[in-house]
Amino acid sequence: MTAAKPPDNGHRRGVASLPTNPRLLPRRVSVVLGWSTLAALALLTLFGLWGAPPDAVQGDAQRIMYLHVPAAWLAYLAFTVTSVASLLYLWPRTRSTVWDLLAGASAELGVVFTGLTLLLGSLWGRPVWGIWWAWDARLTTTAVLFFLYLGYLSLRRIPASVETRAKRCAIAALIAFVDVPVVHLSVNWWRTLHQQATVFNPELNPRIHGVMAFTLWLGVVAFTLVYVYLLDRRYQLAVLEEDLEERELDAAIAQRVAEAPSPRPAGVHS
Amino acid sequence: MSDVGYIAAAWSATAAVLAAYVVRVAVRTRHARRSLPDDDPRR
Amino acid sequence: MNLLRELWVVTAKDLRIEARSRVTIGQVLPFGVIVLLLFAFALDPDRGILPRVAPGLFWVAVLLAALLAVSRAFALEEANGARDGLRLSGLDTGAMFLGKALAVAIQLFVLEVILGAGVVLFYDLTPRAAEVLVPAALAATVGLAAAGTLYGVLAAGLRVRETLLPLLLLPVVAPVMLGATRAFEAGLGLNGAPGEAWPWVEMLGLFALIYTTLGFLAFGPLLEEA
Amino acid sequence: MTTTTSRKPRRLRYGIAAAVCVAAVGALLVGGLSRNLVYFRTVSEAVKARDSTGSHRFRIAGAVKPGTVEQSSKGVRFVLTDGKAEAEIDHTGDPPQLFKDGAPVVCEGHWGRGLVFLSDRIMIKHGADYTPPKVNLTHSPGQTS
Repeated sequence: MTAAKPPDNGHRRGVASLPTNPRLLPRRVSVVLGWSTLAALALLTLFGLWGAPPDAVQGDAQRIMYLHVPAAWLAYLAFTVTSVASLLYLWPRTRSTVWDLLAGASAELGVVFTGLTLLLGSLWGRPVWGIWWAWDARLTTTAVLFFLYLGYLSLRRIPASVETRAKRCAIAALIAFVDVPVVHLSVNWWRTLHQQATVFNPELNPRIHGVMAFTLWLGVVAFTLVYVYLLDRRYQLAVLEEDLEERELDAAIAQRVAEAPSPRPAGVHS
Repeated sequence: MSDVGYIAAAWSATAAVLAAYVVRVAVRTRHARRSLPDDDPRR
Repeated sequence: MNLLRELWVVTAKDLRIEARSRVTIGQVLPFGVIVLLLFAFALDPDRGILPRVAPGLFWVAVLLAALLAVSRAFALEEANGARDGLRLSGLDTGAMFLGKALAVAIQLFVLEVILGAGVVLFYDLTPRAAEVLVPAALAATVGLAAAGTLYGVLAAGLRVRETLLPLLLLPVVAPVMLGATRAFEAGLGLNGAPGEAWPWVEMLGLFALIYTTLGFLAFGPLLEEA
Repeated sequence: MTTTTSRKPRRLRYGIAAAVCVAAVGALLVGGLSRNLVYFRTVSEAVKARDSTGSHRFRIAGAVKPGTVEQSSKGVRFVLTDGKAEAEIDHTGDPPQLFKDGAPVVCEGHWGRGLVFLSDRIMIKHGADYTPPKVNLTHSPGQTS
């Protein structure tokens, strides 16, 4: 072992443990996906604003549903992926940096879209219910979900050894996920101002008219594409930044080693 | 505000959030790529 | 049985440290009382509102004090490598979790009794229906202590612990706040009859059970590599 | 920490703990959770609990009885019904734009004299059914898609 090589004691990941290919999808697929996402969103706008008829009771304001419901779906999807990735990280046989970074990337998307869901819901609630916000079970649990994963994202940014951070984050993500089914089922368990699920209701019988149902499904498909595209981009960024950080650390350690009078560095790692 | 106003606000909010997120990720990715050495396979 | 003995070793250790340092009694308790006073300052001109919202204010004060108590419970392990000592003690990690949570719960319960007296005094509230309030407070305390200890070890040893812990813990214990406040409102006859408190007590008990179990499981992995 | 001797009991422990969690969540769902955390009371519940409620604030939900809406000096007055019981609502302020005969509403406020509910906020509570205006009502929306 040469003095220039930092001791590998598991506190650092090392560039070598990072995936060589920072992309989840091949470059070409990602480009095609990006354009299809845009097209799907444009089609959704077309159908959402003009194609679908206004609702008999709620009128035009109901069109916000075509964004609100898909955004909520995306948030559920993102947190589910985070939990699966966290579980795979914690399971010793599948432990890999990939899962940790994927969980983080997905959780960030989840937080962004939970926030968007709350915002869109508020914009829907004002004309339809008459209020911006109600402290009913669905809204409250969704707000709690937002803050749970906001906490998770701060936990990801803490200065600590990489292994410790990844493990703690994975456990935190799994604990936070408990709230996701609570959010979805809250409208069935409790009497809320928020309406019950239209499509994924307990009877599995969508109570929605043809073109409106089509537009809603279009929204779900479009937002799923948004999710896959953004997850690929965000994951790539996570790998690159992790790589950069490791290299900067390596450089700093090498510099310290060069400065040190003794060939064996002591306490270069935290 | 009329229904149209709320719908316009909802659509532009969604567009703004998506665009801002894409741009932020793209800018950071570009920055990270530039800072990595040429021989890095991930570049 | 072994588990219980190990549990008590940890609890006794934490309580002994508290008895000698008096941080909870000397610092956390005055903090809680000040919070109660601040609420009174803010709401006093509005006569009659204080007794009505007293349960919510009481539990907010308890929650803020609990944050400090949990922070303190893990600050104990920071100095002089105490955590390594705990880790190498050979005690069962599940017992360690239960022990630390029990120590926090005992301290919190003492705090609640004193703050409760403060509420009665400052907010002009008549205590009644103790047979509802005590179980509700116990269940809420155990839930707070279990969730607090779980997130305490999650944030332990990190440089940003003080700021991270509230962000992680507050959303998690929001249901405890809600349940305990509603149970107290019903118990005190502010909103409904005392009997209406029982479903809330049930919910608080289940919350406590879930977080005790989660902490029991996760404490080992969280402590081992920290 | 984990010695080979403690492996086995630990796995058992994980199993038991997981079972406890599942049982607790199950009890939460099946048990009394639906009894509390109600955002509103129905008209019949509110009328039944009229005496014990006093002047505490709560929310009451029902449908606006058609033909009962009248303007008052402060806002609107109407009769709220859930098919079994009725209450008179005296609302202060402007009702929301979707307020009309037969609309499902949630009112926030407290009891006044007798069965008059003094409301200061009206919210419209919608169902989860979405239909365009022209679909005839003999045709259940559930069958259309």
